[in-house]
Formats: sequence, structure tokens, C-alpha cells
Amino acid sequence: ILEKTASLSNTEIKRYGRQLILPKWGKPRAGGLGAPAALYLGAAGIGKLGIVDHDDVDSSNLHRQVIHTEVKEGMNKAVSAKLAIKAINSQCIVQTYPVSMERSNALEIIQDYDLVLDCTDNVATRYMLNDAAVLLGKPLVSGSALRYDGQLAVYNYQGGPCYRCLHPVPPPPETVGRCSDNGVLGAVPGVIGILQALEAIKVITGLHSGEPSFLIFSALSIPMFRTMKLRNKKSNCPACGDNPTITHLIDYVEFCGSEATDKGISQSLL
Amino acid sequence: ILEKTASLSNTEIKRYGRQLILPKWGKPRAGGLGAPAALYLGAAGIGKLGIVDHDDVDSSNLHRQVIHTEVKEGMNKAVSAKLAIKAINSQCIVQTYPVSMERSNALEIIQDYDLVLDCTDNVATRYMLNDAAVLLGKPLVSGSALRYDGQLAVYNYQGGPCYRCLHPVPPPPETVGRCSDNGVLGAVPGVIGILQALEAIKVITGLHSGEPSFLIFSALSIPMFRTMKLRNKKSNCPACGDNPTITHLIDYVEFCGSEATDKGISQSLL
Amino acid sequence: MSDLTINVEFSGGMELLFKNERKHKITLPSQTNGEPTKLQQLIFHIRDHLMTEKKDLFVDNDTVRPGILVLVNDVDWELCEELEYELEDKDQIVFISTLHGG
Amino acid sequence: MSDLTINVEFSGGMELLFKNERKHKITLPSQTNGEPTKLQQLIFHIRDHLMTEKKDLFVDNDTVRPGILVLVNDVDWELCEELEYELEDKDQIVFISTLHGG
Ligand SMILES: [Zn+2]
Ligand SMILES: [Zn+2]
Repeated sequence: ILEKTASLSNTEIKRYGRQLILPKWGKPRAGGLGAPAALYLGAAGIGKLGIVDHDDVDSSNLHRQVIHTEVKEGMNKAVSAKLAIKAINSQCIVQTYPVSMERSNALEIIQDYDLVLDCTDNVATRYMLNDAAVLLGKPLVSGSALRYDGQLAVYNYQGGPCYRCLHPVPPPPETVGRCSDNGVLGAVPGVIGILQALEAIKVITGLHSGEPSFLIFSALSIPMFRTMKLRNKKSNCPACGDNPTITHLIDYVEFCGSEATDKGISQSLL
Repeated sequence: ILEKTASLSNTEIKRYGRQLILPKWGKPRAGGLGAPAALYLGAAGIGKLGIVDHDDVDSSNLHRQVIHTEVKEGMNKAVSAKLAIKAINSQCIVQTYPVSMERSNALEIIQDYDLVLDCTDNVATRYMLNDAAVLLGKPLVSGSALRYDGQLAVYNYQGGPCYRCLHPVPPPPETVGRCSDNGVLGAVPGVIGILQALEAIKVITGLHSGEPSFLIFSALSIPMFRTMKLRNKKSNCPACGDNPTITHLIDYVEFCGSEATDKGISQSLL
Repeated sequence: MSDLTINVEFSGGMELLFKNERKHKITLPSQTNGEPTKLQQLIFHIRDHLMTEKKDLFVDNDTVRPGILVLVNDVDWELCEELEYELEDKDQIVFISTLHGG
Repeated sequence: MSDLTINVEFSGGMELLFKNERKHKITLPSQTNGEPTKLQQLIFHIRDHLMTEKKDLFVDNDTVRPGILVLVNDVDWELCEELEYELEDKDQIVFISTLHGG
């Protein structure tokens, strides 16, 4: 693995002496999960990182989105994240997409990358990213966090399941908690975001075992971490099964029966 | 717990609406563990954070010490970390100690804080911080990382063991791996450092169960995390036992039979 | 015919449906209707004896609602016959609400 | 008198002493010298059969060297009689080298 560093220039060798060089690739959202994921991927020497975020930096985000700073209030989050990554590693190519990821642009944006990180905050976008990743044959490193809990899985990788294999039916909208309603301790998405960066690096470098698993993190439980052995891909999965019916991106808001953003929605707890 | 936010000003409430306010306190070293720990503690709204580091920023550190940036090369790491924390949370009081922590200054520095984070990189300093924490009655949140592995424990807390209870005898110097020799993937200390911040927040806010445990992280293992139920404090411990013989700080380099810094030492693997 | 002690745990926010208690010990007969007691009986038991309201946030159509993952001794229940899994003494069954936030 | 299968795992860098293999299955007789086989016998077995060199990085004075923690089914061996612990079939014993880096 570390042989890849052999082609580096001298400046780079000093920097990446203990590190990996990685192909172009990416796509975290610069939120509570995306901030640490992007920071550690950029610092690790990823060749190219794409960041999609239509949102602007707001001071109420800073406690968990540690990639942004107070003076960047009002700046687009993807742009703010790029500045932070460039400051740590000026040689990383960071492509910013200051837009909402929609069914109209998702495939076009994702096709340029080798791997997708799902750092989003709502069910509809999670189904969309999953279907796009399956349609384009890209592994999907999925992270999520809420309050004191977090979850992590790699989907659509080496015969393992996709998100739809696990969740053929979307959850009832009233059961879906959102960060803006339920609050979150910054370190919780921080842990999951860094682990997403780590899983992504493992996949890209071939160090990932490919064994399907699901990591469950509960900051206040003992033990804090639990690992679940996961099913393989399901032959009847509408996305990745033997006879897929999802052959293009669909209307995910309608599919999930809820709105795709967490703006101004008052959801019940859980 | 969240009631504590009631005494905040309006600006603060916007920021810490979902967050905790915490008493003065601290002490990470701004390295691979200290960088993320300090970043997340500062962002979380800790009242006062002390950072001890005699080292200067070097570009070979940036891939794992994500709190520093390229333009800060040559700046003291504690000062660089303070600038980064202040940029995210200008209201956090950050005290920098651009010195080596030694037996001559450790008690004086630590006594002003409520909790100690051990983010150091060598055995001698780990024994010293433990003894200082025990002498001053402060909990010690200990993290360590090497290559693909990391470990985390809270010592000297609610009847649990101290570092010496677990390790009455220091390891033979030839078995001690060091970061500068063995390399490390940035995300590995990142995970442990954030978890140190989280454990520290749990202790300070009373959310920590106090059950003694030891978290073992192996980035390439399945499962990645394992939690070990730990012994209670030992009545015959020379530091925290019934008849302590460590009544002041000792010569830890002599005690460990090795040098306390990782500069220019070529250690064998393991 | 002895009883089974099942260690049940709720995670991912599900514990909020159970007075914020994550861990529960549940005793079930080892046989139900002349057959070995199955995971579905445990779900019914939880619905009928541990919950007073919001039962639809846990059960839907005689199984767990969409969005809940079930672990049988740390293994995805889909690998263990799901509702038909025959419970054994000291099994650990975890119900996790899948999270979507970020 | 049947054999015991012990699941041994090395972590924290100790696996480097064992060809970078973390997980090992070790078979031991259930009795040694007319007594139940104890954890110390497992340590001797590893030293004598799994190692060819650098044995002092694992054993010192008939026990593990300082800096190695031992887990018996995820519990600190200090809570389980340490060397005197009587092994049971399918026990999981983990040897971890304590890390000091940061
Ligand atoms: Zn699928
Ligand atoms: Zn002690």
C-alpha cells in the first residue's frame, strides 16, 4: 500500500512520509459529519475531493461543524470547507458544488468520483444518494448522527448490501428525528465523520475487508460501540438486486412522504 | 444538564442552543490526539482550556494534526491551536503553555484545571501526568494511538483505577513504539482525540457512568472497537492506593528507563 | 419447561419510547402455543407489556416498523430467520432506530 | 476429557509478533497435570508453539511482560484470577500491547 508514495515529489514526501496518496474522489456535505470527514480526507492527501452544500455558514453550526470559523459566517459551506482544507493541504484539489443535490444533478456530479460519502441529514437524500451510487457502481460510505447516537456503514461494496437492501420501505415521517430539532453534541457527528473518512481511505486503498457491518455508537451507553454483522445484498432489492426496478432517479420526497430538508419542520422526537 | 445554558447571554444562546457550558478546565497537547480534542472542546463551549506544547508546527504533522495550517509552520503548536479554537469560538478562554511539561512545573500548571487530558506521546510523561492527576485529585482522560490502533480510558475517577493500577511496572523501553518511528494514519488519533473530548465532556457534565472501562480501537479489525471492563483501583497502588508511596513527582525518565521525548530515538517496532 | 431470560436493548433513540431505559431483562416461556417461542412473541410482549402509548412507533403489521433494525446476538436478524427466529435463553436482542441526521 | 478451543487475539501491535495475524484458534487439553488448564498454560503454549523469536516481547518471568493487558471474554484478567483463571471451551482471550503514542 505505502509503495504508492514512491511517485511523490520531495516536498510531498516530507509531508506524506507516513501517508497515502489517493485518487480523485469524494463528496461529503460540509455539515456535522462532513466537516471532520472532509478535514481528515483533505489532510490525508486525497487527490481530489468534491463537496456539495447549498447552505451558508451560521454561527449556530460552529460547535459541531469545526471546519468553519466565525469570520466565515454567511459564506457558502462548501467554499468555507475548501478554504480550510486548502490551508492544511494546498495540494488537494477541492471541487465545490454550492447547490442542492437533486435528482436532476446527482448522477452528473457523482460520476466524476470514485466513492461517495453520505453525510446528509434527511431520509430522502439518503435514498437518492444510494440509488445514484448503485446506478454508477460507486461504494457509499454512510454516516448519521443524532443526539448521543451515531451509525456507520459501507454500502454497495463487494457484494454487500445497499441502503435499500436494509431499508426497502422508508420510515414513517413522524419517526424521523432531525438535528435541528433534536440537538446533537458536536463530538458525536465528529466521531462518525472521522470514521467515514477512515472507511473511505480503507476502501480506496484496498485495506477494507468488505465484510458487511453496521457500527452503532451510543455516547452514553456501555459499551459505546457495537458492531452488527450485516446481511449480504438481497437478490430482490429494487436497486441492486437481480432485476432492479430503480433504473433512474425518482422523486424521493414523494417516495419518503416527507420534505428533503430539515428547514422549518417540527418533527416529533425519535 | 442542559439547564446550565439558562445563564447564557443572547449571543451565547444562539450559539450554544444545543450545547453545554462548562467550567474552566483542560490540558490537551496539540498533537495528533490533542488537535481534534482541543478543537471539539473549544467548539463545544468549554469555559477555559489550557494547552501545553513546547513543539513548533511542522508540515509533516499536518496530516494528523488538523488544527494547524501550512502558514503556521514554525509557530508554537499551543499558540497555533489557540488561534484555531478562537476562530471557531472567540469566547473560549485558551491558556497556552509553550513549554515542556516537567516534574518541576506539572503540578503548578495542572492545579488550575478540573480535568486532565493525556494526549502525550511517551510513557514517562504518561506516568508523570497520572501521578500529578492523582496527587491533585483530578480525573485523567487518557488517549493513545499508533499505526492503526488506538486506546482510551478515564483514570482516577469515581473509585476507578489510575494508570499505575493498570501498569505498576513500566514496559521495557524496547517494546515502546513511537509515532515518529511507526507512522500513523491521521484518522486514527483523530477518532481517539474526539472520543477524549467526549469523555471529558461526559465527566464534567456528570453524564459519565464512572464504570471503569478501556476502549480498544483497531482500524483494520472487525469489529473496530472493543470495550474491556476494567479493574477497580488497587489498594496497593503506589499512587492511588491505601498507603501511597508516590507523594511527589519523581524522575520519570529514570523510572521508565527511556527518554521522555520522541526526538531522534530509533525504537524497535511493537 | 423452563423460562427464557432475554436481554433486550433499545438504541438510536428507541429508548425514548421506554422511559429512556436502554436495557431490559424480559422473561418469556420457552414454549408458546406448543412451539418454541419465537422473536415475534418477544415483539408482541414488548408492545403489550412495556408500552402504554405510541405503539405504532415500534410495531407495524405485526412486525417492527420500517426504519428499525433488529440484532440477534449482534447479527442482523435477516440472517437469522427474522420473526421466526427461535429464542434461546440469554439471547441478546437489540432494536435500533436508524438515524438520518448529519 | 475433551479438548478446549480457545479464541486468542492479539492487538495494539502484538500481532506483529505473530506474522501480523490477529486471530488464532488454539486447542488445549481441558486438564493439565491433573488440574483444570489455566491461563498460564495458554501463555506458555503461545510462547512455545506460536513464537520462534522475540519471546521476551511477550513473556517475562512466566507471565506476560509489563505493558500487556489481558482480556478474558472482554474483562480485565485482574478481575478473573489472572494466571490462575481456569480456561473454558470457546473462551476469548485477548492480549493487548498498551500504546503510548499520540
Ligand atoms: Zn440493494
Ligand atoms: Zn492507582
